[in-house]
Amino acid sequence: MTTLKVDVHHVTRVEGHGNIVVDVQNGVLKQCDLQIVETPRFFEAMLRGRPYLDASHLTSRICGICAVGHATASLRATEQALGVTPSPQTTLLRKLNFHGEILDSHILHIYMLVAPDYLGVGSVIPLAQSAPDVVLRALRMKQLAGDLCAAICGRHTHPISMTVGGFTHFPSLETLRELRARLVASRADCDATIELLAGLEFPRFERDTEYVALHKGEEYCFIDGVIDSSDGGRWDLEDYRLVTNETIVPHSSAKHTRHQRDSYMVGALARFNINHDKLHPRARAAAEALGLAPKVINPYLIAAAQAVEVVHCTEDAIQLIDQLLEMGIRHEEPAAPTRLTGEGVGAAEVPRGTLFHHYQIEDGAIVGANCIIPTGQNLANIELDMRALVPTILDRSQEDITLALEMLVRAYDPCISCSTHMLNVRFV
Amino acid sequence: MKPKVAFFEFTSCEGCQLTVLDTLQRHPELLEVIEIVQFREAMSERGEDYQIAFIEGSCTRPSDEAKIREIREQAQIVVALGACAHLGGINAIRNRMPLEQTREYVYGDKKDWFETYPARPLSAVIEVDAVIPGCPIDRKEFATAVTHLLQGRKPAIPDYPLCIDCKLTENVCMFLRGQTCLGPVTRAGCEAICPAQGQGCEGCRGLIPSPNMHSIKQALREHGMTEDQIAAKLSLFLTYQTMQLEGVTPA
Amino acid sequence: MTTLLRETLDHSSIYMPTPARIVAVEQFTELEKWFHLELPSGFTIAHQPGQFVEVSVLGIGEAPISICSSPARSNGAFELCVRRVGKLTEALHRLEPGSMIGVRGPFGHGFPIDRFQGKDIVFVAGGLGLAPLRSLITEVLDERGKYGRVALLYGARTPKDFLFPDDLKSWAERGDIECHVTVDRPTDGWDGNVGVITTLLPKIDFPARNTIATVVGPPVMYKFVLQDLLAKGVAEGNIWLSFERQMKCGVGKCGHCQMHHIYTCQTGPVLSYAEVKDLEEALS
Amino acid sequence: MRILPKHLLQAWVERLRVDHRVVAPRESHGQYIFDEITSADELVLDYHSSVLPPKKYFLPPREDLFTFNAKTMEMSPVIEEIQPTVIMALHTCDLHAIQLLDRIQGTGHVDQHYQARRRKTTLVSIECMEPCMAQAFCKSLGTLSVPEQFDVHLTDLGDRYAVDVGSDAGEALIRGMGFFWKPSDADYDRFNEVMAGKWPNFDYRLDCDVTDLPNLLGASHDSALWDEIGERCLSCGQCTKVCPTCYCFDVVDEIDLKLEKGKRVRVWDSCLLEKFAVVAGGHDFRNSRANRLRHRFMRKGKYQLEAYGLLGCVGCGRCALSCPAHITPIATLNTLNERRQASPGESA
Ligand SMILES: Cc1cc2nc3c(=O)[nH]c(=O)nc-3n(C[C@H](O)[C@H](O)[C@H](O)COP(=O)(O)OP(=O)(O)OC[C@H]3O[C@@H](n4cnc5c(N)ncnc54)[C@H](O)[C@@H]3O)c2cc1C
Ligand code: SF4
Ligand code: SF4
Ligand code: SF4
Repeated sequence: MTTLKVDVHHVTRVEGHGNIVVDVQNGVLKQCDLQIVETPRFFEAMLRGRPYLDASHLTSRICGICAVGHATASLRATEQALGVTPSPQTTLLRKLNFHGEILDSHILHIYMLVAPDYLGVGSVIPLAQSAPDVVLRALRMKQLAGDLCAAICGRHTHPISMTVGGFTHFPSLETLRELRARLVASRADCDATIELLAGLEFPRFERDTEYVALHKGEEYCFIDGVIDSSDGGRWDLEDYRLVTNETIVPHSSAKHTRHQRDSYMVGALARFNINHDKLHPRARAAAEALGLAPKVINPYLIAAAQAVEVVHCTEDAIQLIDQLLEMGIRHEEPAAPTRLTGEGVGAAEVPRGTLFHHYQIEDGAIVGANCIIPTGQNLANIELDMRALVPTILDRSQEDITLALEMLVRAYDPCISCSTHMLNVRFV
Repeated sequence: MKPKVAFFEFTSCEGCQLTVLDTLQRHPELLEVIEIVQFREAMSERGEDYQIAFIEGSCTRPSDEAKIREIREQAQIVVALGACAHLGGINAIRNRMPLEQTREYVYGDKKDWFETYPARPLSAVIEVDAVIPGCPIDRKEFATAVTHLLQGRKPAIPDYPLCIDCKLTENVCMFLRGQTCLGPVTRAGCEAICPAQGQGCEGCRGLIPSPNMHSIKQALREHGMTEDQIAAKLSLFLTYQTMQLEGVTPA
Repeated sequence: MTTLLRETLDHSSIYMPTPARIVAVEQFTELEKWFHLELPSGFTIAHQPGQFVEVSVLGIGEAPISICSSPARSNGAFELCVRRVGKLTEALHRLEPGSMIGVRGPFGHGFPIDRFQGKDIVFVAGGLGLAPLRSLITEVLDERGKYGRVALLYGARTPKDFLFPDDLKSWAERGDIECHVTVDRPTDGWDGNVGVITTLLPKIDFPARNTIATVVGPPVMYKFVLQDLLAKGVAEGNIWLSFERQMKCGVGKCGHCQMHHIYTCQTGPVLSYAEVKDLEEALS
Repeated sequence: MRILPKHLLQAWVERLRVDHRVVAPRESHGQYIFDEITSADELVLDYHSSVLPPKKYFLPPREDLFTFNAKTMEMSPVIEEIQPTVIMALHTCDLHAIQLLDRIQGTGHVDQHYQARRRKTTLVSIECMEPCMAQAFCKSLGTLSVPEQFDVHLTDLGDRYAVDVGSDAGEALIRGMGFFWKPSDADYDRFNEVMAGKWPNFDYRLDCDVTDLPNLLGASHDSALWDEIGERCLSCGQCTKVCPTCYCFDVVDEIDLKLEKGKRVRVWDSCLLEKFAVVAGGHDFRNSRANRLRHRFMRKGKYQLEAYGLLGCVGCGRCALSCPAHITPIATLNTLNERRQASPGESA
């Protein structure tokens, strides 16, 4: 009977600090945890008493990778609380900006964090020598994504000109035209990305779970909408707690969530499973090329779903720019609050899944805040995946098992420093 | 011989390390001139033999001090990367609030489950040789800092106020736009990206060596800010520094 | 032979240096090194004692450094004595013979040596101040007959800090120049003078009205030396001082060296006390 | 003098754009910025002062001086060959400032970088009819009309401009263009009427005569006022950046990561900044905000006059507008004057 101990102290190529601890004694799985050992950050305490205009600037610092996502969800929460209706131009610019972040984060994840595993190297650095064209492509795509964000909000980490009700700076039409041309040109890079992923051999591991994502009419939703579940049912954003049901587990400084089953998944694969029919036709074709059809239940394929979103966001960004070019850019003042006291929830599909910000504001100062982060929602699901995976691979070497587990954790693209920003922490 | 370089992070959002990765977009030759032996966010390889350590993040718990000292022992040069490491960053906002109250507010009856203490910059724990300021750091400044290290000197950063950068880029001053800005007391070097984007400087690069605090407060007051708003503005990134200037220790 | 300055002008940028080769380096003290430099063939430095060049290490920066060799002996080669204090001087100290640096100049006005003929001369040097003065001293000693009595008063921090030790020895041996040295802090085995440089002044006894005094040293030194020289009766117009100011261009454009309406790099660095005594900030 | 009917202004500028880069003030957040125009209808002649003065076209905020290869010691100067340029709508104060800059950059060692741009640039100035902003004090400093050197100067006569030409370069913008008429007697009458009418619109704001400024400043070296305003000054340096006559610079080297190719760059500096006058060993000749401010005022009202024969201030008021601590030349000089009168002979 197998006895096995896995102890990966700080999983690499993920954002933040987490450990994998597995203990199998005589074929019995005693322990199989993803421990989150990030330091607590107290964001909600730090927000307390600050002017509402600070919230998006402060919370974008929860995470360097999904800073635009945090800022967007934060602004939406504030706007709901203070009765602000942003202009159509603001909505378009925010969507475009958001695509920049999705592209940036997905490229980073696919090429720099995941691909090395499949190409048998420890990081993108040796890859730069063995496959320079792949790395240069990744850098080129990332640069475009970053430039897109920079044109709209100043920089990707941490956005500057996004504010409650609108923007404090606007891209010129000329900049938009340049970006459009570069996006069109990057279709070739998108195709190459799909080709790269089509050539990878993803581990065959399937576990059906509940998939949760935002849903909004006919669009492949990234901002606002309602909460949708693959197990059925829709919830308004204000009722997010009915979905997230946070619980405390002793081995993690991040809370776990559960909805209709023991766990659920958010992120690119969940979005794909729920909103597949709203993808841009080119993205749908890409999914087909990758052999993806809803519902996909292999978590290792999150990277593939991300690649599909790369195609979608590139195409949608081109369309959004066309709309903006047609409307012309107005240098408008941000829409003003209609009240200074209120409560609101904002939500967005950031690269790793659904993000909720919930604020209470009194006389322009924040008095209460809650943020629920995608990685926090995925943690329980990752652990259940791990627990399902380990028994099926006990015949392999310890190294292989460790790698399979690390790859599984990495597949979720966990953003650990986000997930612990304020939750109950215990150190094992 | 390429210098061996390692990256570490403590309490932070990892945005500065991400910016380091982004630097590669314009400077792929970076990989030719330094050898990165450790960078957990981006690589699995791990070498303990390094001469230059870039450390991101604040120290927010006593148990991190040992690791930070260990890095200091090994590295010939330690560079604080970004506002958290340089200033305590936003992590220090809570330093003005009673620690127990903060813990309780966030963790309720589980407040003793974890370890924490007032956030501090690296320089409060070890001697730091150089700083790359900013939240996040500026890519160009990072590349320049590496150039200086390769030249065998400590990275030089501006010690004059942001207004200089701001006027070199010909921004219309936020004060003249009816808004407020910490530019006159904040270290330059970011090309005044926030004023250029229509937002007053928030002070993420830290105070200049001799800031005129009473005069900046007066300017903020004249532009309609209440004392609370002024305190909020000066505490986003500058809590640790202003508390030091005032000689106040965290509660 | 072409002078460097002429050539600098022909470069079509007054800010672009001419390459020069380090042919020899000698370590004087822990902080100071002596550099022998050679210009490309056909060039001469053609300077006056007291003038300086802007020295570049490309990629690091530039700094003004006095030429410490005498004009007559310089020709296409010249010498600098450099204290390691910051980025440029540190980089310079790392360079080996054979390395190339950039030079521009010579700039400014040096000592008006023509006016010194027939006079008694007192050289007062504090620390690194001996570097520019050495150019003048060598020049004067080479034409020793043209001058009256000549004396050197030189102060260093400790006996280990004396610059140009070989010169000091040969000057002391010559007998036609009085040499007095002092240190701020003695070390074991030092049996010479101890104390600030002004303690050396009483040791010389020249008729004040025929005396030229040339003073170069750190800013703090000037006030006290001046007091004593004036008290002795040396004429204001006969006291020559070299001024150190931050300089970024050497050609009167960058504004850093301005004291009152004077651009030190152009009108100076050597100015008489008579010229500067009413300029606020000159001696503060 | 010639006459340009207003409706032909755009046609003239469009014609100039054929073989010139045309620069003019452009609105930005309630202020103005000199920028290239891409069509004559963007032209604004009626503006209050600009954020940065037109000096940026001759002495850019950042400028490459030469490029080099540190390994091979190859160097080549960067002398920017700019397109022939016309700067439109300069106020006369800015014209006076350029005259001072010309003198400084052309004295002694000639700055070829400045010259190369300056030579290719023709200035079209405009007569101010009203103070452009409350902070301006051009009348007190004698800069309310064109200096000796100018190229083309426009005076608004209502439906037409009176056009004066002061140089060959200016003449080249006018001759053979066909937009300009010969003035009639009525034009001359109107011109005289306009010119006489404008003066009362401006106040003398300086309490002493401009020629007395060097004396006033000379007598005020030890005034307590410097410490008083030094307490308020933030040392932010904005006043020097926006000043049309400030030109101090710093020089820095930039080099690539391979430590091979690089360039030497000059960047505007400021005498208000700490470290501006620090020398080796750490001695700082101006070690407080108070004495750095004093130096700035001395330069403006005394030193530059003594060195170059022209005052270092042209009364544009930009520094007064930008100063977050409201330190203004007029208030400073008038206070010094008051204190001098209150205690003549003594240090104020
Ligand atoms: C006319 C003239 C002649 C000279 N002749 C000689 C000579 O013969 N030999 C010689 O060794 N030197 C000479 N010097 C001095 C020399 O120019 C300076 O030491 C040199 O500029 C230092 O350059 P650096 O790049 O090495 O130092 P930097 O890095 O510029 O720093 C030099 C020193 O200046 C101070 N300093 C500069 N900037 C700052 C700052 N931002 N903050 C705090 N302190 C600062 C510090 O004390 C520092 O140690 C002369 C200077 C002048 C003006
Ligand atoms: S916007 Fe801020 S940084 Fe810029 S000049 Fe004004 S105060 Fe200074
Ligand atoms: S000192 Fe002030 S008023 Fe005078 S020219 Fe300069 S900016 Fe204008
Ligand atoms: S603008 Fe005002 S505060 Fe800033 S340096 Fe000038 S005088 Fe001082």
